[in-house]
Amino acid sequence: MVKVIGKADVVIVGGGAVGTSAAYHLAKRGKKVVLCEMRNIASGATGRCGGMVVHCYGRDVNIDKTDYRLMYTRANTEIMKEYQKTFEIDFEFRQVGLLDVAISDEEVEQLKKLIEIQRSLGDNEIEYLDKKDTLEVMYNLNPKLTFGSRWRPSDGNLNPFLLARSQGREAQKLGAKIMTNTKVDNIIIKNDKVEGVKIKDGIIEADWVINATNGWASQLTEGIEVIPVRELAMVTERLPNLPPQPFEMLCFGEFAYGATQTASGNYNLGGPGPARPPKWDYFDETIYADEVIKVLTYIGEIFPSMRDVAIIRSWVGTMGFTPDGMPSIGPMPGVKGLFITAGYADGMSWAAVSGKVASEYICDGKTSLPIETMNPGRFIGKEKFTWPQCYDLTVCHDYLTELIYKGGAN
Amino acid sequence: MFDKKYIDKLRKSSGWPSDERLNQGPVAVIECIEEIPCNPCETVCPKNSITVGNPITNLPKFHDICTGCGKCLVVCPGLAVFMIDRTYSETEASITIPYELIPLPNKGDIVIALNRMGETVCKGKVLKINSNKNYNKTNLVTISIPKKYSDEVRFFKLEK
Amino acid sequence: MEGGVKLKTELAVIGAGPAGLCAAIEAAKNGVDVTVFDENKKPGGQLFKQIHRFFGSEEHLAGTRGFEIGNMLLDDAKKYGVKVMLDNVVWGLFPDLKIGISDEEKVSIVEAQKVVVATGAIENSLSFPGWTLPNIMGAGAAQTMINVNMVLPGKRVITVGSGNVGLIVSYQLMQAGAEVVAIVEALDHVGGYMVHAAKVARMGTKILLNHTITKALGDKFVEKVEVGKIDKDFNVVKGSEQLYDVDLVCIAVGLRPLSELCWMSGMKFDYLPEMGGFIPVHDNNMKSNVPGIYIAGDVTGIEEASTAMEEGKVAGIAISQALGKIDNKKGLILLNEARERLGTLRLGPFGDFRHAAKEKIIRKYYSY
Amino acid sequence: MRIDNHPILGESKKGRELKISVDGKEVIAYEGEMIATALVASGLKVFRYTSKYKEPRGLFCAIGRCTDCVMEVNGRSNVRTCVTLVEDRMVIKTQKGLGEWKEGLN
Repeated sequence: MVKVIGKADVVIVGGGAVGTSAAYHLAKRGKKVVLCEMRNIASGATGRCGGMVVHCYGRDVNIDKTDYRLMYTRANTEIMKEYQKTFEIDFEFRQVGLLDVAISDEEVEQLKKLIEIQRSLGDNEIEYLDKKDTLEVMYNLNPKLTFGSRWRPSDGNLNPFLLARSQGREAQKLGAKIMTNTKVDNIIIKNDKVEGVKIKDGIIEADWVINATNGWASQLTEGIEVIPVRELAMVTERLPNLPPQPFEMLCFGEFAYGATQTASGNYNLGGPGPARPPKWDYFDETIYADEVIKVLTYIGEIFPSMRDVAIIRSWVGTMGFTPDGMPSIGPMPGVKGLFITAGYADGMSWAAVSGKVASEYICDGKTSLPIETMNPGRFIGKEKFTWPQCYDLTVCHDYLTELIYKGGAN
Repeated sequence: MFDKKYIDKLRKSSGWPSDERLNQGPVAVIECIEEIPCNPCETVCPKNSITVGNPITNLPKFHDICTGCGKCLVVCPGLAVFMIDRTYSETEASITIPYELIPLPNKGDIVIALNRMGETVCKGKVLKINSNKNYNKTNLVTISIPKKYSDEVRFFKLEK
Repeated sequence: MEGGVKLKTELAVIGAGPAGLCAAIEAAKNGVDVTVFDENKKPGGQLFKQIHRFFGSEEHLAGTRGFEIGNMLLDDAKKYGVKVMLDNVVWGLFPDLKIGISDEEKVSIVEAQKVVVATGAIENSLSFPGWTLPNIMGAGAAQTMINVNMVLPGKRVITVGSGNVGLIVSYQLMQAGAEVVAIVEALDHVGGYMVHAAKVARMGTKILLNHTITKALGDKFVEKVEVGKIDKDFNVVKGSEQLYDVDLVCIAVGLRPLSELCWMSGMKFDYLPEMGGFIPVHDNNMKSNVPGIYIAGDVTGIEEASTAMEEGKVAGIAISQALGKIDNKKGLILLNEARERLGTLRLGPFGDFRHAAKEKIIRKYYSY
Repeated sequence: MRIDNHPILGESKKGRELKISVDGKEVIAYEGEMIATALVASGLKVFRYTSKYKEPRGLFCAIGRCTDCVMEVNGRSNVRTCVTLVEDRMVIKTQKGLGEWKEGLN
């Protein structure tokens, strides 16, 4: 019989920004919390992302997505501002604005229409910048690739390592126990009720288990359809006073290349590696040579002045995609005591608020913000999709390649 | 560190010539008492007066058939071999030191003779400087010192 | 360019130091098409700052000065047609044996059938109050400045650490015209060979055992250093502190492997503090656990240039065999000779622990 | 301070004499040597100041790994002077924090 080695009110699986946020908020509410992380704090998506804080991600045009997303991301920013007043570790959160750049006239029209819709849906902060103004904000963009942009001043970036570590530190101060290098083999469920988690040394009993493992979430909980999506990221040497706005270049409506300068001066660049359908839907953190060269080439095109900048590290990050692009936050239908908080493609804009919502649900049985739209079971029974529909990445490469190499831009 | 006790240990070590040979004329004195994998002194000696054998971490064994040619002084990576001639004169001995500094002294210079701790022992006179090309920049400088210091003096410095 | 494969070669060697050059030469002797990549302007790695004579036996070129051995290797490399690509930074080693390199302008990929990683090591630093002041530098750095660049960073020196690097660099600083006031050693015995300690002691350098630097002082660069006696628990004995006027401090407290490419290619490691920390494991042909990738020299355990050369030869011979350039019988003879030479360098009180550590590395290799 | 004559290495073979400017001061350098070599020869020890605490830093590893010797060279910051060859009329500045990056801001 496997021995029980611990008892907690809540066991959180996953030590990223989302997991440590839940640990902090639950510990603040007096719950006995144990967090299990199979590697180190922030070694999954959190430690591999660009640290961008975006309020309205991508190009959502429908009502339930735009104002719903804004409700959460604005709350997230407020919570992080509260953090900054009391947290011991500064996680370098800076609201320096975000550019979403259009790289063709056709895309400018699409972007203008999008801005109009989004403003009508309550996103009153965004505005359209023409080519001149865009280059004013970020002067090392390639003028030949810049046609206009959507500008949102309240977006920004932060240091994802420090966010996870500072939330974890504050949780520990309130009594939470953080166990790194502790892999959760499975969540123990007996007749539809959570009993705890199985780790190498035994069982940790708990009334509640939170699955905060993003890219790995579907491996622990069936049916939530969170897909790990590979993303190549790299960081440059520390550069002086370049425009610090995080930047995102959306190619033809698809997510493509992002860059942001961290508080310490390194430029964090990234983009999806060349679309390799078979590799998209399983967990692969290896870097491939041609992938690095391709992303380097594109970034060299988008930022000509970056061409002689030294890249000091590159790695593969993982985003969690869901078929409708919204994260899954909420209780798992049909199982008592299992809470899901995964499927983040822009986790830094959700981590703080997701922890608060999780703690509200577990302590009060209801949440201050509506969570129905993000019901983790919303894909059960739907036909199995093979490709993240809202992000068709193959288009992005062919488009940019064709633009760059067939004379679109030198 | 290189005190009296250390000198006694050297005297008893296999690299040290017998007193009898020491009193016959110039002879190589090996001060190497650690098992280091190294045997160029054995390889270079024309008279097989130094044997290390197998394995090459054996301490060098000195056989009194040394003719004082000085080849081992030059090749030793540790510069741990000196040439001592207790018969140089009635009152003096001579010591040849592997010397890899510039400026080189001049023949006839008076120098300050130092012991293994770099402490002044006595005055010395430069007798000979051998900067043979195939010594590959390890010069052999011979100085004369009072006979009683021949086991102590191992270096010198130029008078300012 | 589309994943610009710039160059195809049978054997790619990363690092043109003693290990890399020997691997390249050994393989080229057997007809392997070899290309060596090195990020520096000159090949030779640590050899060209080592102006002292090497230990070992005749077959290890004992008694010859390091930089002379460097020149011999470069001549052999040319003689056997080894291509040495200088100013080529290897920024990536991928599991599929693709190598990312960048020269002055371009970034490109090399495809190789076999790879040798011989990237060497970097010096450890030591923290004490004021340790970041300018002119507190690695002993190897000072050695590079005096013996390769022929400039003297300081005239009055204190060296921290009495291993062979600390002792030899102190001697060479005095050859370059500086005065090494003292060598500070935390342990109760000299770490390196006593013959090296003897060289500097008789020149007047004090060797202070059971001592350490308690702090370095100076406004813009190091001007004074306070040295204190320490007890067996490394606590400073109150009142034992002494001030020294110095303008250069050399830190010689060991090195650690430059193993970024090993991590990146997916090699397995073992933790061996006596060999410099995290060490990529290999078998007795110097093959790592990643198929086709071999490792040699300080990257797989801090030793000396002579062992690095022999490990390089083992790798070069094993690769010639694996590529079918020599039959197994001849390969085995050559391998055993090279392993024999390697073994003799790891004997005695200074070698036994390294021999044992290497055994552990090979056992760990087979445990994966 | 240059080592013109060395007991083992003999005379130092110098390339063509070049002139570089270091914080506005003219410094002699020789073709084929690294920037750091010319600077150490001229007695310079402080290569940069750190961004946060403005502390002075200088050469540490001399093999291009630790980046403590980075300076602004011809308007480009973060240049590792210990592994970068000298060129005639190079303009070198002690780097303050991350330095400025003139030509990068096209």
